[in-house]
Amino acid sequence: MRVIKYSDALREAMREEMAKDENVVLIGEDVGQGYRGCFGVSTGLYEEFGPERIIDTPISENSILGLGIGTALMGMKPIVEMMFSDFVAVCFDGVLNQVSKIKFMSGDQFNLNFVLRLPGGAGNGTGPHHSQCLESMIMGIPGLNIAIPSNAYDAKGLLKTSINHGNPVVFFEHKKLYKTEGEVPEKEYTVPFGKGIVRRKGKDLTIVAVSYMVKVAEEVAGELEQSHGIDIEVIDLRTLVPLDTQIIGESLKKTNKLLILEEGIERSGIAAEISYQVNEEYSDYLDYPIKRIGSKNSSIPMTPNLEKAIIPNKDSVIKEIIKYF
Amino acid sequence: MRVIKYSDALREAMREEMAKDENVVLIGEDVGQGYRGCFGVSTGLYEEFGPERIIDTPISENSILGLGIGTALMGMKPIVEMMFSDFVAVCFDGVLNQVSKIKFMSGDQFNLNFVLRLPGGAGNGTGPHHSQCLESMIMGIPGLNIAIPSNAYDAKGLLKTSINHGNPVVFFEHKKLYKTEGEVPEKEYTVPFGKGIVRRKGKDLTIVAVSYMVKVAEEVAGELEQSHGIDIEVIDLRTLVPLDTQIIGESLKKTNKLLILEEGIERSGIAAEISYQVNEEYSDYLDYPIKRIGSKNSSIPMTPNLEKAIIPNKDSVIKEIIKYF
Amino acid sequence: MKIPKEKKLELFEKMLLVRQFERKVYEFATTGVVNGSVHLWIGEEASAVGTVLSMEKDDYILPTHRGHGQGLAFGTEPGKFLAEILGKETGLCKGRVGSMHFFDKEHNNLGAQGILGAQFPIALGVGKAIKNKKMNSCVQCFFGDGTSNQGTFYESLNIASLWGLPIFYVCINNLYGMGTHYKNTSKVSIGEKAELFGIKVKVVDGNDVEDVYSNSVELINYVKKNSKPALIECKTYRWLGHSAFDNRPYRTKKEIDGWKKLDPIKNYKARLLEDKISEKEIRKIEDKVNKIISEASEFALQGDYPEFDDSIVQ
Amino acid sequence: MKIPKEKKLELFEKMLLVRQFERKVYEFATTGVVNGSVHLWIGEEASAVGTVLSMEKDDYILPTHRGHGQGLAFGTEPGKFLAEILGKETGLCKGRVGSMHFFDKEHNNLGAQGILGAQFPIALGVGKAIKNKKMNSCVQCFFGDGTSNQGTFYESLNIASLWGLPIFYVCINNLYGMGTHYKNTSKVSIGEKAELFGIKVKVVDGNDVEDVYSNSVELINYVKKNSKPALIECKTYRWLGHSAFDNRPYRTKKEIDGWKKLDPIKNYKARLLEDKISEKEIRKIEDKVNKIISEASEFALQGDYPEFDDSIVQ
Ligand SMILES: Cc1ncc(C[n+]2csc(CCOP(=O)(O)OP(=O)(O)O)c2C)c(N)n1
Ligand SMILES: Cc1ncc(C[n+]2csc(CCOP(=O)(O)OP(=O)(O)O)c2C)c(N)n1
Ligand SMILES: [Mg+2]
Ligand SMILES: [Mg+2]
Repeated sequence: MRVIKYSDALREAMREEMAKDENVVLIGEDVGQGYRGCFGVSTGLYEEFGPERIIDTPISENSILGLGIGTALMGMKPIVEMMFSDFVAVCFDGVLNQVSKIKFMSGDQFNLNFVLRLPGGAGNGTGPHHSQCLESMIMGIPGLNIAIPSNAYDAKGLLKTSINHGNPVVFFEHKKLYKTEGEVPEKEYTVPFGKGIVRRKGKDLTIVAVSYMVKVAEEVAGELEQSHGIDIEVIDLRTLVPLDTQIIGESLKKTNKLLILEEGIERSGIAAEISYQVNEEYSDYLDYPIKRIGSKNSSIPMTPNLEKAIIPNKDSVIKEIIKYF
Repeated sequence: MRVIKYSDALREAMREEMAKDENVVLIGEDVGQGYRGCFGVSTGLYEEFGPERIIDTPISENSILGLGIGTALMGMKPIVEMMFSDFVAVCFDGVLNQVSKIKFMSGDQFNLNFVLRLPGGAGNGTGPHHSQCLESMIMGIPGLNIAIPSNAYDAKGLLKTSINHGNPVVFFEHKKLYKTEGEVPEKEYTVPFGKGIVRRKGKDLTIVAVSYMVKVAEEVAGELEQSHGIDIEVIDLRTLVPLDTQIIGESLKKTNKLLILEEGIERSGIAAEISYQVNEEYSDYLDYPIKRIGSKNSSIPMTPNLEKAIIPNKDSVIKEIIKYF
Repeated sequence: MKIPKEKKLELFEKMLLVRQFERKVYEFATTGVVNGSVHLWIGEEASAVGTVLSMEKDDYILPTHRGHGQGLAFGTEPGKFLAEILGKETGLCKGRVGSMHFFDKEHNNLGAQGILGAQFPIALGVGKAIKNKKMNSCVQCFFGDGTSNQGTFYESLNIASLWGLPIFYVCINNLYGMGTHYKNTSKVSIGEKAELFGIKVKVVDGNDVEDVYSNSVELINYVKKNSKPALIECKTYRWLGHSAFDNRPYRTKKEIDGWKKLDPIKNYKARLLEDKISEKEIRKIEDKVNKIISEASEFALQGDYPEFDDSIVQ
Repeated sequence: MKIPKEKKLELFEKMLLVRQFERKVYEFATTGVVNGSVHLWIGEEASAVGTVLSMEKDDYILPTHRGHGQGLAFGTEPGKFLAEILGKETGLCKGRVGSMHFFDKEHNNLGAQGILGAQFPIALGVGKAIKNKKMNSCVQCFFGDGTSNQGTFYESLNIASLWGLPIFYVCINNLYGMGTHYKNTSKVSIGEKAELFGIKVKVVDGNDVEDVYSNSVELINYVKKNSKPALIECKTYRWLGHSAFDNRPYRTKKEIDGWKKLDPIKNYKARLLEDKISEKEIRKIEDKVNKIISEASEFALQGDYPEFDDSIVQ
């Protein structure tokens, strides 16, 4: 099958949906002319769809988000891009108090198609204001769905689903994934929400992860099989809301041990929530308390070895697994 | 002992610290002249300390928070008030990316005294934009401490500790608590961070709660003792960061059963995090999986019986306890 | 601008409707029938009615926390509206949200706002959609004097002006935001703020419904014809407290009484009578409005409170 | 304003320091010695140096994401600074945060900013503290042209003007915010935005260090004397990309070359020579700066990366 980059897959999803429906628009800073997308995701779309559809804005995040909400209220299908996910803090009211609540507040009169694309993640020395993984903050907001692809295939398929979802979707991308390549069919497909996927079969331990941490989990699994003969099952959740706990439960029936890996801050991170839900439904299958590994409770440093010390990586995860299980 | 209101206790804390140190200032909308505090917390302080210390601002939440950060950087001890906790979304960058990270970013050159007072909570039909409990969103931000008093004594003692903490504190108040009364000594005292307290001794079940939910837990305990002879221990955490897991562990040694009660949204709420930490440290003492009860994953309705259906109350908690344990 | 008689009567009727509706809400609020707080239009009716009646049906509105006036003037059914304020399932939004957050899709009402300033970015999106779809519409974006100090206001003005968006900004300047006088919040008038961005501005007597109306018509024509934003500042005054329960001492009795003399409804009634409109015609309108309100009130009171069902859990 | 010879030499030296420092950073960035992105001052040195040298030691600065120039000009040690950019424990902030987030308490630097517009609210607090403490200081709040479109800018101007806060807003207008020309982001100039609030504004040739300096001195005197904000807009241009790695095609070679002719350092050197300052004196400065940079570079390279210790976990 054809192999393309994660960033290209995202662009294809946008392009295909834009070609189908002129209500689909992309809104953000430097998404069109000029810089052509900070990470090159939207390169070429301006030339194809013009300034009315690929909307370059001033540096005004509140207005960017509001442009999304207002066009969505008018029946359009906006894709809103924050240049870095960290900047969503600047327009957080739009997320927490507006777009998430409109369906509820309007008594279901309005069902919005609305996608907020948030490039997150650390690992390239981008430091405290350009590295955060804010999934758990969004996960606690009723009314928002969360897609978080770990590879090119899901990136395209989930984004297409998101654009036509009918309810707001926060779409987390990862800067370290943009250049990773994966198989992506030429023909139309979508990826459904709420369906995790087993990336690697195993029987000794289940690792649940999303986004870049799926890669880390796979590396860990490969190495621990070699070095210690531990056979790890890796589950990629793909969406956090809705959350596929069933796939975790099924896996636990075999492995009876669960590690949740996340790049976000551990305290009140996504692992805490996943862990609660799994404990509630599947505690009978657990031989040990669920273990989480996430970023230590710190701002994200720019300097390489602190960055590495704070954020989980293959080696630190292996160390913990050996210690813990 | 003297009995005063929760709101009066907060005012006393501010007044005493302001009298001691002219670096202490209060910043917010209508905190001084005119409205004199939306919930009357700051009534009279303007007359006592004048406009330079009780700082009425325009409706500009970003500037309000920034006034706090800037004065703190200059060695002052600002108390910043959002009129309703929900409005913190408007200036969330200041919380997520600025004040929480300054100690880290500056390489410990700056240690800020900074208190952000957030009146939260539902129950009076204030609806989706004036009712939220956003504790868990703050709990996931490294660098912030969280105080969340359930009564007048703690309100005063914790606020005094917060003002001089040396690191930023987000201070959650509850609108339904302002008029509740409690014993507050006349003489100087403070309440330390990281120390929960047993509000009611019991041996059958531990309920952990904060803020208004402590009252609900106490009512539940009283009623279940009468009706079912269940003897419930109620723990009030008082601060969420730092979190006193030890007091929970001690209690579990007796009760072996834990219910965490929160007013915030269940999904990714504070119970998820507390639950993870307790499972990690004290799973051996747990006979059942930890149970949480929080607000259902919905915006907060204004209409009374939906509000009641969404937010935990004595009756709904009792029903769950009987079903579950 | 010459206003035809029919329109004059409509202006009068709608003002009266707002007044009586708000009186009813006040009654409900002060007798515990309403859960939550309400922000009323009494004294400011001309500003709601004059601006909203200048619009066509296919225009849009974004009301504020003080939003009953705009909604009623734009056609929202008083019964459903009152039912919403009472939190009844027969309400506009199934009774979920009450006074401060009502939406009415049928009447192009894109949602009242509990967060001051959040309407400004949303208005940009509405304007942009209108422009992209090449509709001959505009959106009225309401806000109070105090709210003009939010950063989002300027951002919105900047972008609306830059892109030529059909947004009609409507400032209801009632001098105060809660207990704070506008002069203690800014040295610059609201009109000046908009003019900076090359936006056409009119400042009108917000208690004179014809002044508000005719200037609004002119500005809306300008907005639609040129695809450019405009702003109207209506100078008026709320007679009651900020919400129904505010008895704070930030305004003098003298000030309040002075403004009450400028009663937009009483004065307009006198003018209509001078204008050779008969007592009888007026009385007919008054009766009609009273009937609407009493029917609305009955409808609202009769409705049930919504039952909880899982569909709101997301 | 007559600038004494010593000050002229200082202006020249600091500009050269910034230039050479940035060249070194560029070298480190393009050879993989720096982790993360860096935003450089090359071409814009006069704007940093002219504004910052107008301050006293007990004034304060709030630099931006493009912040090396301000820091250096205000006295931050080049060695510690470079070490920070390289992420070394010998750096200003223990190497934690690098180029975009440096603080230097000793030199009243209250923190560079990764979030565009976040400096404006913070500046209010600094100004308010100066005022409350009755200090004879001010704070320079830096920002770029693109950042002037954040709502926080206007909020800050409004409050600074309303309360009379000693804030000196410094706009480095290099025409672009990343790939977007200012004219595509606003119809209003930055100076006009501030003037709306009654703030005193000067627009200067940001490549002419004496123009920047003398106007800054005048404005700072005004700020301190009157306890009022002021704003300077320095018109300049960055020679390199937005960050060290930007080779996007949003600017023409012609445009870039045109601006390179306006090299603030080369031109100032020529002017100094005309001004009867000897080649030898200039060379002495050049040597001094080169020495500073090579020592700084050595210091930075020699430092160790910080070891992780639990104290940063909060
Ligand atoms: C972001 C935000 N800040 C503060 C409030 C609290 N609040 C509600 S109405 C109000 C005053 C608004 O004044 P103005 O804009 O003049 O409108 P008015 O009430 O006078 O109609 C305030 C401060 C809010 N709802 N949202
Ligand atoms: C809130 C926020 N939005 C966007 C960015 C990404 N960003 C960094 S620098 C920049 C351009 C800034 O332009 P300007 O203010 O003119 O400063 P310059 O880089 O030209 O010095 C952008 C968009 C950011 N860091 N923060
Ligand atoms: Mg007002
Ligand atoms: Mg620029």
